Amino acid sequence: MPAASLEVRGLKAGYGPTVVLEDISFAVPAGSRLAVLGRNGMGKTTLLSSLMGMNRRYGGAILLDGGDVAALRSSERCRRGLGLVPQTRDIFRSLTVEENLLVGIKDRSRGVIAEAYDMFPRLKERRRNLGWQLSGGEQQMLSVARTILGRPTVLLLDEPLEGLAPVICEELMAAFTRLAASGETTILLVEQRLESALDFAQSVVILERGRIVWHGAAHTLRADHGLVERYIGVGGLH
Amino acid sequence: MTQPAMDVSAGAPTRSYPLYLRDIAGVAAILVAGAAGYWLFPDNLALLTRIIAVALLVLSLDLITGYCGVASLGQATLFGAGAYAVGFACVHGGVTEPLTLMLIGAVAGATAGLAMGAIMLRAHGLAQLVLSIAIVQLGHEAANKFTGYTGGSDGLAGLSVNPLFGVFEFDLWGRTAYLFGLALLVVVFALLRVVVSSPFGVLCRGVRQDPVRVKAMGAFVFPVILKMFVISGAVAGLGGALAAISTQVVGLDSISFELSANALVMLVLGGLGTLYGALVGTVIFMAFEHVVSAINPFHWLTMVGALLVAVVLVAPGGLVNLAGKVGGIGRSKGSKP
Amino acid sequence: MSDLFRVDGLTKSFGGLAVSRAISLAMAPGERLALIGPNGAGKTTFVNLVTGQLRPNAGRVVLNGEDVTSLGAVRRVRKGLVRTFQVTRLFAEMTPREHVTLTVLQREGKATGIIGRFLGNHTVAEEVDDLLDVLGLVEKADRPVGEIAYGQQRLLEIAIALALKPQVLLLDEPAAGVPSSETPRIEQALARLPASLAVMMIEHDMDLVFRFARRVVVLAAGAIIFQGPPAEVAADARVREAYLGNYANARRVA
Amino acid sequence: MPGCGCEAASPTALHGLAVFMQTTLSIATDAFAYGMVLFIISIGLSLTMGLMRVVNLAHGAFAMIGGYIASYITRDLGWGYVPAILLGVAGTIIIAAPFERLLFRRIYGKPELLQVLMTIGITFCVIGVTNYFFGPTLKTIPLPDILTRPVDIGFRTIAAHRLFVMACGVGVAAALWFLIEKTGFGIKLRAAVDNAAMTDALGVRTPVVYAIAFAVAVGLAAFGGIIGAEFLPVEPYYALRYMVLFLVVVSVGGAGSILGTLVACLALGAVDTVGRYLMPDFGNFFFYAAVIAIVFAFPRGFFGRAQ
Amino acid sequence: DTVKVGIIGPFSGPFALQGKNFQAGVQAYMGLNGKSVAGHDVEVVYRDLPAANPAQARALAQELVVKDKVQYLGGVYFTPDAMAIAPLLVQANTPLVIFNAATSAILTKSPLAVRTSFTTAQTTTPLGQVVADNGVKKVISAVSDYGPGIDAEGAFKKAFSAAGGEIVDSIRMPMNTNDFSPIMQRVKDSGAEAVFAFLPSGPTTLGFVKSFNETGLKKSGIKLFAPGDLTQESDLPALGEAADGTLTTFHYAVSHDSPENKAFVEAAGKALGNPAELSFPAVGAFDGMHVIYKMIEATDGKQDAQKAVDAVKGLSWTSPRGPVSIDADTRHITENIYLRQVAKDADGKFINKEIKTFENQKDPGLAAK
Ligand SMILES: Nc1ncnc2c1ncn2[C@@H]1O[C@H](COP(=O)(O)OP(=O)(O)OP(=O)(O)O)[C@@H](O)[C@H]1O
Ligand SMILES: Nc1ncnc2c1ncn2[C@@H]1O[C@H](COP(=O)(O)OP(=O)(O)OP(=O)(O)O)[C@@H](O)[C@H]1O
Ligand SMILES: [Mg+2]
Ligand SMILES: [Mg+2]
Repeated sequence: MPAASLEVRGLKAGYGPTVVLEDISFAVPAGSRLAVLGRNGMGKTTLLSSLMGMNRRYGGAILLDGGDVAALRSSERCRRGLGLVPQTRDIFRSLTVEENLLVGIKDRSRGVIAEAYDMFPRLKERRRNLGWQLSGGEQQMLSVARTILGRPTVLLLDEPLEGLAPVICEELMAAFTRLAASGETTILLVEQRLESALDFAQSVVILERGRIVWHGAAHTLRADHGLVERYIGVGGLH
Repeated sequence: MTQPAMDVSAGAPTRSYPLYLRDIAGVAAILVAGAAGYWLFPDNLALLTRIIAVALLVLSLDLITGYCGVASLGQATLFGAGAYAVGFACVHGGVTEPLTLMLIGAVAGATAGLAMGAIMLRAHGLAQLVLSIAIVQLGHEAANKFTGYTGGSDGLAGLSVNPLFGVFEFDLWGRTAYLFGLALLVVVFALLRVVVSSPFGVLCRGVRQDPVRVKAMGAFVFPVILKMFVISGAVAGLGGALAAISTQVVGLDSISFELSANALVMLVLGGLGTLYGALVGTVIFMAFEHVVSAINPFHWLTMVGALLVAVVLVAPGGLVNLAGKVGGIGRSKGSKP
Repeated sequence: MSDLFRVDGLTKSFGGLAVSRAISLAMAPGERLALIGPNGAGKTTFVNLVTGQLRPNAGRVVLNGEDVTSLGAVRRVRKGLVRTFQVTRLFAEMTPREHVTLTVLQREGKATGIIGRFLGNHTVAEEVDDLLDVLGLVEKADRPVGEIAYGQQRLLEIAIALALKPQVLLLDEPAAGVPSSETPRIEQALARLPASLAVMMIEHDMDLVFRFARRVVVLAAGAIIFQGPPAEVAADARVREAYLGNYANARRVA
Repeated sequence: MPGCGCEAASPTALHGLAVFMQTTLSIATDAFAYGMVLFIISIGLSLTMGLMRVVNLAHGAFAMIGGYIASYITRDLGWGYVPAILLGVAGTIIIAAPFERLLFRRIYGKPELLQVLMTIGITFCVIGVTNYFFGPTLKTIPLPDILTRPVDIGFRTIAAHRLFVMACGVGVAAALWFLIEKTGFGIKLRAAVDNAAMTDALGVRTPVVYAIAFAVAVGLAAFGGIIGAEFLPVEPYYALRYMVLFLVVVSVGGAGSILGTLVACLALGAVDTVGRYLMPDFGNFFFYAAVIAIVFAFPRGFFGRAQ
Repeated sequence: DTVKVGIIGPFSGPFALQGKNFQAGVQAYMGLNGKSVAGHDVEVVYRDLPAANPAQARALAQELVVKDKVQYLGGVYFTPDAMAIAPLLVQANTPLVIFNAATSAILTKSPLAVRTSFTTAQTTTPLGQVVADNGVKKVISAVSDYGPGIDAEGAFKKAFSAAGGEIVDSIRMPMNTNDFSPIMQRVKDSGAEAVFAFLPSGPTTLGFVKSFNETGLKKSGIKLFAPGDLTQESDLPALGEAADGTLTTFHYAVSHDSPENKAFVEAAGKALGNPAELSFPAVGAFDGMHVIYKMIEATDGKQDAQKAVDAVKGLSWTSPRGPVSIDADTRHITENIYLRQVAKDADGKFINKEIKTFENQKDPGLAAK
């Protein structure tokens, strides 16, 4: 399946009575890469989980290849191509690694699991272990692999590099880049490491207090240190 | 830039300490409700006394379930310990002074609480719940077996209690018993408010949410909960003692699974983790049961069932906390390597 | 013996998997050490063994010359061996202020009193405010932790650890989930710690590691494959292969 | 009481030994049969509690509904035992379906105590309604002749229906194990229990998964209620009368573990049977003392799923 | 004017059947004898007490007396409940007519308590002679481990020993026994020729009797004797074949052949809706109402408990169960105890068929104490 485009219009969302996101609108063309940046607690996670339909939505539209999915529950959104790697990883703690991977597979052939093992050989070694026994990094790998096996056309990554060894980070970013380049997936990346994010993404959205305060091309942001300092804080770029 | 929406709630759910004003208001509310009960239902004082005795049991359960996250389906063990100790002291030991009997009940309950806590804290979750069931069943069985002391299934009858302070008799109309119970409840409630808002109380709440975190803070978990068990036992024991003194008979029902289960139902109904919930739950449940069973003695159970289901649907946080979150048994779903 | 803290031949396996293979390591007072290594190398397990969450199959843990291997987790904390968790473990219904206050009270031995006010003590309150301030948590001090962002929860983890006034502090990925703009807070907090204290940090953020550590230990497959000053780490071929990858080059470019 | 037969090998001693052996075997058989009955009635609850994480105190109520339907079919309609089982199970599932849609669905993933509250409420309602419509008397489910016959198993005879129950127990255990551990459905169910939101986000329609699992559990309850009716007779108060028994057995075994439940049922069945034989006066003491001992030795139940 | 009567009984819960029978007995009596007596209308107030719970019993009794202003209390299924109510009676100036609670000692707790049911000792004692008459020398006793069971065991032991028999073993079975095969194994091992059993009516009786058959005890010629609780009529449709031939002694059988009983069975059956649910508590209630009516008559509707109770001391009448009277000393009912056998009647329905009568039995339990 080819990558899908994503467009968000006037999204307003939050948790229970708390409104966190307001008036969020942006568009990501099919096959492109968008980074979502912002300081701690500004609503990045909330944005991704709202796109996935995992928390409360007060209004707005989410168009996947032009079709509004905002009213659907998350399983249906997943079936239409959205896939999320959550920040908290959300490994199934009582399932083995292999079973974790199986949950996300839509077509029934178990053979595809090999792909995940190719991407993360470490997982193959641990495939009979239960989720809760995994190290932090292994959980992260599993979470990424699990979502990718679902072959999403729009992939939402919430800090996927957190807790991973540098070697693996590199491999993973390379894998994401390949994935995007293959034209099968549009990627939204939330990442704290500005450099990695800017290397990866074509365009950037910056969130502050639940609103989009800046939207533009990655290279523009990289060039403008004032902007970085204002929205991301000092120490963002080295 | 306009004020972001999320700040609206920023200050909302803060807890402000000290809560003394709220506590005083709470005690006053109990007193007012108690007095109202006295004037409004002067003919139902025995029922109201029974509600108070059970309220003490439910309060005691709240201490370990609502605050420490240890669910128990055997809390009546502690209630029964108090009741039987009083019955035994009165019938076989010749103690007839009501305040002494209350003290005996509290000590017996606390001792039973210590033993029960020591056993139950071996396990977690469901296994723990089952331990509590096993304990109350063993207690029940023992009370049934030692007929010579407990009267077995016929009950331990013939408690003759002196008038309170030598003046007020525990009579048919039950005024003494009720007012005495009410005073007892108010005192216990006020003391418990102190306990649960002390550092110890907060620590217990911590244990409920994540014992591993508490340990990593350098605090032992076991003695903390055990201490709460002892306090809980004393409170339940007082409830049992009150029931024994006001009824003048101790039956096997006072140390039964049914009573334990009812207590848990009332607690969850009212809301866990606030002492108010325990009181509200008890009063509503027992009053409802009383009213519907009087209206239709044959098929009222259906109505009670419907009430429980309705509460879960409408007020999952318990009646005191209609909009709030549910405490749960509080076992953290976090990792336990 | 000048070591504040030492482990000898610490060994642990889960079933057939050897996660710690005879790890020996010593830390002097004032030491700033980073423990790095690939995912699943056994770093968290090492912390668990040291702080008593897990029992080793063999080996000893020595603090201040005293063998604490047989002590439980709580006693080790009381002796000053304190950790943070890689995945935050906090009380979702309590506020940051309550967390830190409880910790301070516990340290002072006042946490199990059934009479006395929880937030009534002025010296305690000052200390708590101070700690919350250092970690930038004042704004969220009175909201239930379940409602604050993950990054802030990470900071609270550290605040709790600091509130215990540790002698040896083990930080398991303290910066994971904390945005780079906030990591200076962690560094500041650590910088203010008394010099006598030994800190071990596990981290995958190499920038932070290199700024923080005076010594780096690299763990791979349960064994120490390298230890030395930060400058030499990037040069070691084994470390590069097992862990750093192109990071060293990238850094030079940046 | 049988002699223990431990003296010298005189003919009488030998005879004593033979009697002793026979008694022992006989008690062992009873213990096994009782254990299997417990198993077949409580395995459905193990599934609900361990896998769906719902403390379903209404389990007995569904077992009872199955029993009532089967009793109606056999006694009032005069149909056979097999249709009674099939229709009893199917009918119970149909009756339970609206409960699932309207009530149980609200408590999946909620705190256990909330589940306790609701399922007790449901139990009360079922009891009240049953009492109203069917009266408070016992209802039997007549067995077909083939199951009432005593069967000679060498050292004693045993009622054929006990053998039937044992066979059913083994069959159910195997089928359930396969369903949960080996099929995609099992994996999805376990995932949904672990983290429903994430499972949903991975494209699994969790409500459907839950509904099917619930139907299986309720079906098993009804099945157990019907074929176990010889031991636990069907009457309106059934659901509360045996609630503790079911809860204890499942928890001791480790909720969600089929093997654990089986072992727990056999162990507790054995303790119960032997206790009641040796010292019937203290039968319940034995049972609950054993429960405490087992929980002390296995704080998570025999084969509890890690939490 | 209206005289109110408060009836406390288990109208819901596991003993709902018994409570329902209370109500049926009361309604049958009022149906046959009118809703008023000597010009006073009688109004009955029911209060539910599902299981033994003295505190609740006391609260209900208090409420009935103080709030509902009843002049008479009746009903009470469980002993501890009666024990809790008894101390209130004098102060309340209210007689209590016990329809069931069967422990002898209750009546000693208050001079205002009267009982129209039976005691376990009363129904059990004649069985000792019956067993001996059946040529049985060695008996094993198996009773439910609670008050009435223990009473039954004691009474039987005494009576059977007096008749020259031997009790080889006595078993007390926990109340919640579900599988009786180990008990039956013990019976087998004991070498007894017969079993004396006491179980409260309900699901366990079914399990017991079935197990007795299944383990081959019945076939091997071991006999089963029991007080009539075991073969309560409402259980018979379920017990059916299994209990066929069992000999029991009891104060009442639904099949009792007398015009009074015919009228009673018909009226009570109608009140129940399902005549198959009729069993002994109904007759206790029926006669209890008779006593209360007599009390109302004697006091002319005024509240005077002592006078009311005095009026029925020595009262005798013909009950559906046969001739009965209230013992002036103990205030307990003196009645016939019948030996019955489970058998099919003309319609193929199982009944307790009376085969022998032990006349005018008092409560031996009290005499013992
Ligand atoms: N369950 C919740 N209930 C109420 N408010 C919440 C909840 N979760 C998060 N919030 C609030 O929503 C805001 C945004 O949080 P979010 O997790 O989306 O931030 P983030 O940008 O992902 O931060 P981080 O970089 O730390 O991951 C925060 O102010 C937080 O306090
Ligand atoms: N209880 C357990 N049972 C079995 N295996 C375990 C258990 N705990 C940890 N492991 C395994 O031990 C290995 C080391 O785990 P550990 O958590 O110590 O890694 P780590 O070095 O902290 O990795 P990361 O940097 O990814 O957090 C991992 O492969 C993990 O799967
Ligand atoms: Mg986030
Ligand atoms: Mg780790």
